[in-house]
Amino acid sequence: MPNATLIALIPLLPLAGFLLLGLFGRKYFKKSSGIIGTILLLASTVLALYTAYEYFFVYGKVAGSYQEIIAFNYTWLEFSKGVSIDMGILLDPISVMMLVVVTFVSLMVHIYSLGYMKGEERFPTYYSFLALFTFSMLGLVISSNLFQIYIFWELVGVSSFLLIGYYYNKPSAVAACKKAFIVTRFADLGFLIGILILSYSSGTLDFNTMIDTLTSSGSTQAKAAASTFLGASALTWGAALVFIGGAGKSAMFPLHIWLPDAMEGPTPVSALIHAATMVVAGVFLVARLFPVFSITTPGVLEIVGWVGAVSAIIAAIIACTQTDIKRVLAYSTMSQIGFMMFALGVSGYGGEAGLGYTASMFHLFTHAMFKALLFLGAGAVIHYVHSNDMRDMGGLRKFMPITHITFLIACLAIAGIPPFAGFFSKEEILLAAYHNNTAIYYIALFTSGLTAFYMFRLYFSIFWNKTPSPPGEGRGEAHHSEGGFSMMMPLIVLAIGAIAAGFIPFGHFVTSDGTRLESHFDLQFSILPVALGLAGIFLAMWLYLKQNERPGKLTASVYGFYKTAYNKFYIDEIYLFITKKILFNLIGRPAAWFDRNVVDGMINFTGNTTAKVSEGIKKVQSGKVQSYAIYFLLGVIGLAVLFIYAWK
Amino acid sequence: MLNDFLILMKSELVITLIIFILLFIKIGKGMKNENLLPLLQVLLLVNFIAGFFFNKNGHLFGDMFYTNELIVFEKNILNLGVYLISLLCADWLKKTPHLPEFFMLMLSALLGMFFMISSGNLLMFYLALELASIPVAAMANFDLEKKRSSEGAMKMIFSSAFSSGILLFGISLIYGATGTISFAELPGQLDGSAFQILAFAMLIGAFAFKLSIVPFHLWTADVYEGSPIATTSFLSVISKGSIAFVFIAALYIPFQKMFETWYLMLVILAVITMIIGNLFALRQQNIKRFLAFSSIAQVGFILVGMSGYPDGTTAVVYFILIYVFSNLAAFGVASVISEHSGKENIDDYKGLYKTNPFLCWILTLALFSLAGIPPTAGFFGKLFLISSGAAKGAYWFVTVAALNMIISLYYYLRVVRAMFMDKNEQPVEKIKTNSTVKFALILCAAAIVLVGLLSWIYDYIQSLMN
Amino acid sequence: MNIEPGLYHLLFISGALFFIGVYGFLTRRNLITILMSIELILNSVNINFIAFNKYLWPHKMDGLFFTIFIIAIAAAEAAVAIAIIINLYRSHKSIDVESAEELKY
Amino acid sequence: MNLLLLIIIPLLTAVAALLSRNKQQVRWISFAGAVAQLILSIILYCAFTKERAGGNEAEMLFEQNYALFPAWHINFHLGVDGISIAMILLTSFVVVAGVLVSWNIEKMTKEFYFLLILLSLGAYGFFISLDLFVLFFFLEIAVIPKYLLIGIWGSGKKEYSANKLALMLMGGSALVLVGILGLYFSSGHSFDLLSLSKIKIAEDTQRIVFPLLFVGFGVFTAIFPLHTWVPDGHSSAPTAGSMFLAGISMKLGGYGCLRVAAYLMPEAAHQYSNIIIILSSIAILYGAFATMMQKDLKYINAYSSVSHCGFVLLGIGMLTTTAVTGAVMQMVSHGLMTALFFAVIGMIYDRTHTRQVSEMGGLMKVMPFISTVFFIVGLCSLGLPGLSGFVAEMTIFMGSWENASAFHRIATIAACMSIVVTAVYILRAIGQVAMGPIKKNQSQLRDATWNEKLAAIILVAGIIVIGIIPGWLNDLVRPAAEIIMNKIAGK
Repeated sequence: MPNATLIALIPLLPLAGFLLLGLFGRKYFKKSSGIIGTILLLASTVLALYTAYEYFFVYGKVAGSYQEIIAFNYTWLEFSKGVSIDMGILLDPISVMMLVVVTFVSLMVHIYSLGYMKGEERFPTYYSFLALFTFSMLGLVISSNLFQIYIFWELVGVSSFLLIGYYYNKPSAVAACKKAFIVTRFADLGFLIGILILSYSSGTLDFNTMIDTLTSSGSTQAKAAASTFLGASALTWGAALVFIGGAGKSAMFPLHIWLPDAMEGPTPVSALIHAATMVVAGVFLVARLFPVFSITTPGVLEIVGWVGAVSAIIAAIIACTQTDIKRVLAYSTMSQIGFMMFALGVSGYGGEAGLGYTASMFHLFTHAMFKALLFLGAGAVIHYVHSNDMRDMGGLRKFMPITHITFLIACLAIAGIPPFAGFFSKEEILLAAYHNNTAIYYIALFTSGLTAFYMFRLYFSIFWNKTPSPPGEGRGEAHHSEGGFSMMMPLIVLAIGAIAAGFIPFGHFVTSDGTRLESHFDLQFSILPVALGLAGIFLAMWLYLKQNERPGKLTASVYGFYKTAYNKFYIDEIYLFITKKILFNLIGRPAAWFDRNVVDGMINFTGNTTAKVSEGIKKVQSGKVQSYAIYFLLGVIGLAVLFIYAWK
Repeated sequence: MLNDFLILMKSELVITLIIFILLFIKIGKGMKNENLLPLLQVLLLVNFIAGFFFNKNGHLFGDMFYTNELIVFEKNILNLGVYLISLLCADWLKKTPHLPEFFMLMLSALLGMFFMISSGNLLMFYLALELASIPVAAMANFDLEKKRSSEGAMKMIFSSAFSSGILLFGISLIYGATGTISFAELPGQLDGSAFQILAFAMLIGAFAFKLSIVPFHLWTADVYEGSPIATTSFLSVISKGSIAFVFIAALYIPFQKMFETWYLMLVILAVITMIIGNLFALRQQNIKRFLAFSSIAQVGFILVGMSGYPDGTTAVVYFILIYVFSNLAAFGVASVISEHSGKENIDDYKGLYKTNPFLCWILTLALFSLAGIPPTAGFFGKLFLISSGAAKGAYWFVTVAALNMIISLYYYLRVVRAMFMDKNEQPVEKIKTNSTVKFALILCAAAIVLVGLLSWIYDYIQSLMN
Repeated sequence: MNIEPGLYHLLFISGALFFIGVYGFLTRRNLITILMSIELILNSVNINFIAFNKYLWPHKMDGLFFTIFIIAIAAAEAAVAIAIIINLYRSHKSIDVESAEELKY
Repeated sequence: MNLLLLIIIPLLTAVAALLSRNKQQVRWISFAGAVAQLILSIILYCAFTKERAGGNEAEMLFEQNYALFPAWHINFHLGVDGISIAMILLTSFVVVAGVLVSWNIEKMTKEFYFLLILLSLGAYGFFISLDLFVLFFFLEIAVIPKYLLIGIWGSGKKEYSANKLALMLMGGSALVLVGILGLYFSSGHSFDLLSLSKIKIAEDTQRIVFPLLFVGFGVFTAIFPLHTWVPDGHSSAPTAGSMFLAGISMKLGGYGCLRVAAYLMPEAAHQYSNIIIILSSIAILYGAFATMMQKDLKYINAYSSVSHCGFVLLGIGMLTTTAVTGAVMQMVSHGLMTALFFAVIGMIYDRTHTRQVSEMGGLMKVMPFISTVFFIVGLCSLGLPGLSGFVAEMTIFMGSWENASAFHRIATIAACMSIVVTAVYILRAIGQVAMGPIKKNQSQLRDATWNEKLAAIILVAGIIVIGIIPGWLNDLVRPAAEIIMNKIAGK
């Protein structure tokens, strides 16, 4: 049986790191904070790997299928009988896998940052934020309770906010972190309402109970959940709204706009949060509630699938046009997550039908490796060139060989070239799509071609293209090395991951229903995608290997489309319009005006009228003793008349 | 008989005694104010204390004069008030050339009020009323060189003469209708016929005039503003209190038969009085005039309490007790300031806190008590008045009363604001208040705080009822 | 033939007297005249009392006594009033009621 | 545990403050008094939980009953249940912080602290009194000190704001007075809360009295549209003034609405609940949107208080145990949070001498402590898990959702929307004030002094404790809320 304390330590160690560095870092650990954070995280990584081993090979498997084990549960806040927010640890294949991924990538980033962030003024703060993020992310993946996941969901959001805004006096960074937080927050609104619906219709917040009650047809809750509202069952509404939350976090179209800007943060942060871990939280959430999603009618999975596919292709197209290397990577991330999403979308629950589920998780795993690698590599390049723009780069292969090789590996992996990791996961995804939804399959196919193209466009224009300009131009005098051991080691480790990860028989471990799933390749199926990938690569080579005017011609030929894509299909502008024009000018401003002038006006009006009246009646006090007598007489007569005639 | 006479009319006799002492001093070689005033203060204190002993219930002259615990208590309140005035207005009194006369007049007015409270008969009541009002008119004229003073006095005497004319006509009609003028026999004769209501309306008019109920109130502000501040405080506290005592007694005992009539009358008059009083008080500049209108509004609240037949009396007496302290404290501060700086406008009070924090706190306390803000006694007094009014379940009536408390709060706060918040280049300079005044002010302040919190006082008054 | 005057005759006279008095009070400008009209009001009251006493309640002498007292009080009132008027004349140099309208509003 | 201490200690403190000789003495005396009160209320909490654990199921504990005005059946009746304890704890926290924050008030220090303590005295008395008359007495005691605090030590158009606040609150309490009298005479002459709760008041009386009481108390807790004293009052008040105003006295209203209006008149509560819900939902959204447009930090927080107090009324209007529990939690949470917010604003203002958001920037660099606290309180305000705001709001949402009707659903969703708007305005403020490029004239400012740090830490501690382990507060409030709800549900 699992040892709860050990597992609990996995998130708690980073938390300890956060508190330690956050409270005392600036004073006591100005220099050493990096090491402290790294060591703590190393510990929890080891624990995570241990746990994974234990789960997958010792106690996890009962009767041929992996169990969902509640290792620990504590009632945090009880609302009513059965409905309570619990803090718990839920062990099942995906949570364990995520534990490994998060701790591992986070560790890599910690190590990498030792070099990358050296000499930063707020070094301790940086590490405390990293630790906070790691803690929240780990808490998220082991959540046993829908509300618990929401709690950590928000914490992840805020730590991402803090890290994006790390360079807090850069206006662009501030804008970016605000944007990221608000957009995801908007998505979380959906999530929250979804939670309310699901909890109400299932009468619980606990995952296992909820899934059981809702999926077991005939249970009263299931019936209640079936009660329709606006043509869809309450359950469908709940699932859909929850998915909105997931889409927001995972930067699915049309909630993706925050992701590219989020690149304002330090590059290692982008590698950790906006490539490997946080952005896949949405995928994780859908996977976590997969049984619920799979029984909703009309199928929310349809929506999931299409949102994923559309995001994948749009992101890929935009990526082809960007020149900021981090933005290119950002869009590729979005596109890859699109793959995972629609993989879930096309999947079914249980058995062979669950291939998509497995594939999605598999891709999540591999993607974490090579995308982290890509970002860290890009980080190294930026660190070297002091620029994000690929037009300032070129011919760097001579100067930074390790980066070059590892980057190439990553590109091959993401392009889906065998035998690199990306190939296997992407194959499975395509296979799943092929069996269930042909339209999505073709989109996916085309997208994977594009992926290969834009990745290699990136690769060539960084490492080949121009003949290297002599030292002193475009690159800092400071370093002619490509960064120390602390920066290179993670690259190498991740590169190994990017090669090896593919050979893990993932289906044996992670499936929708925990039973073993044999993954089988038929070559003639995988010919097509690989061929497309290669085509993409060669196209990129033809355009960008040497400096030439072909790209210019090409863009000119499809200028209109290029422009649109270059401007990210003007989605940002649309958002801007909605927020600025509608929210602020059409609602906020009138509300404020109304409050000051109408509501408050009424209050003041009463006051002023009183004053006016008192001014108006002052003439009564005329100072003439005789007129006083008249009023006296009138008073007497008035009373007499009133009571003799009126009230008789 | 003589024995009874001496015991039952004790308080009146003591006052008379003091008056005669003054008279002898006057026709004798006379005394300097500096010496006379302390003597007087002592005498009044003695009188006040004496009020608590040797009291007996009973009646004299065939029901014309009667007394009981409650009446004694009321008389004590009035004694206390006069004593406080003699302390608070010391500065002015010292300066006035005709101190003995002033006190003779004031005390004879007080005597009149005593008789009025004890009167068991319309004739007695009328005589007492005149005795209580004519001297006050003379008192109003005591700033002989001031034009305003004589104008105020003129307005006072003429309108009061007019009102007593109306009163007498009413009384004559009642006599015609019932054949009796004794309170004891009246209830048997009253039947609420139109003729009687006409007479009754005239009576109410006279009461309302003395109590300055709208629309019979118009003389009030002018007289208050015109007359010296001692007279003003006497008018606004003592004579109002006494007339209120008589009014409620008259309504509850002889005229209880006409309850339906006078309940409605009270409700109407109360509402008008509160509203008009407040509206006028809003825009006053002169502090005396301001307090005049505020006291009119207070009378409105007293009427609310009176309307709560048959339990209103306690609340009214209790309120007047508190009202004596609060209003006298306010007038006391006003008199100190106007004596030392000649300033009587609220705007002159700006920045007063810088120079005279003590006076400011006293005045603030007094005003809060008038406004009915806890923990001052005024809060309780006003609350019980309103509660008694609410006993008949007329929510709108009570709501109007409660809302009027807000308007009144507004103008009371105006003064507070002037003292504490507003800037001023030349505020009233530091004032050296003499000890007697200080003592009296502290006495009032203490009373304002304690009378409310010491709830047994209310129970004591309640116990006097029966 | 001689007509015995009845209660209503007297009441009519007193009523007339009363309203003449009130009218005088409200319209005259000279303070002395106003004072006189007050006396009229009081006298009308006196007539009332006497009449009621004689015709309605002949064996209750309250009315009679009341009248006597009223006459006395009226004298006192007049005395004070005139004193005040004199004072007013000193300060305002006039006994015109409209000369004393300084205190208002 | 003698509840009278809760009144006596502030009283003694106030008197001592008046008698003290110099400013330093005043400060320390008031600080000592406030701390004593804080300790006392914590002891009270422990004693209370011990009693409950000991199986004492009485509705009110530590009851004390002295006859005050027998003629009017007025008793000085004290007693506490979970809700009052929560409120008392809140008050004592805010008072300590308030005393600390106003440490460097030089103008009329003695009077300032005297009024501050007097105000707190009113609040304590209000929360422990079980007799409507006494309750009303304390309610009004808590009003006038505010007037003076704002009028004398305030800033901006202070006289206007002070007047407005005093008059509107007095108007509210006037309605309360009439309502209380209505209860008194319709219930056969009783002011006693407990005995009134046993009597069933005639429905048509309820129909008149409930609105009077609810609106009357509602004015205190900024019920729409009678909330306009809030922005002006807060913006003109001195720091501690706004802290007390928003942290304590706005809670008097919510407490009254629940304890007096809803508790004593269940039928009317049912009849009017929809109106309450509509008004509060309006307040929540409309307040939030109005906040978006504010440029002055204090106005921002004032309007957000309108929005947050909307949650309190919403919770009460929803009439489910969970929602009411949430409402009380929200009162506590918002009390701490908004007090902290005003404290921070005050600190910033003391240094930058402006409250205009646009005139600040990058303060994180020069005053990291203050900015960090500003971050924390901002995040609490937008309902970040781990901070008190989240707990309260989620409880309210869960409770509201228990009502299955479409109307309640829509109201709840509307309320939920505010979490986005809140995020917008909070982040705008934080982004502008704490982050961004620093303004030239602000590059030389010093960070918080010890007293400010202490004040902030105390409140932050409160926020975090509730945020991380809300269980204790829930267990404290829920039983009391259950009793009230059972009464309302007619069980």
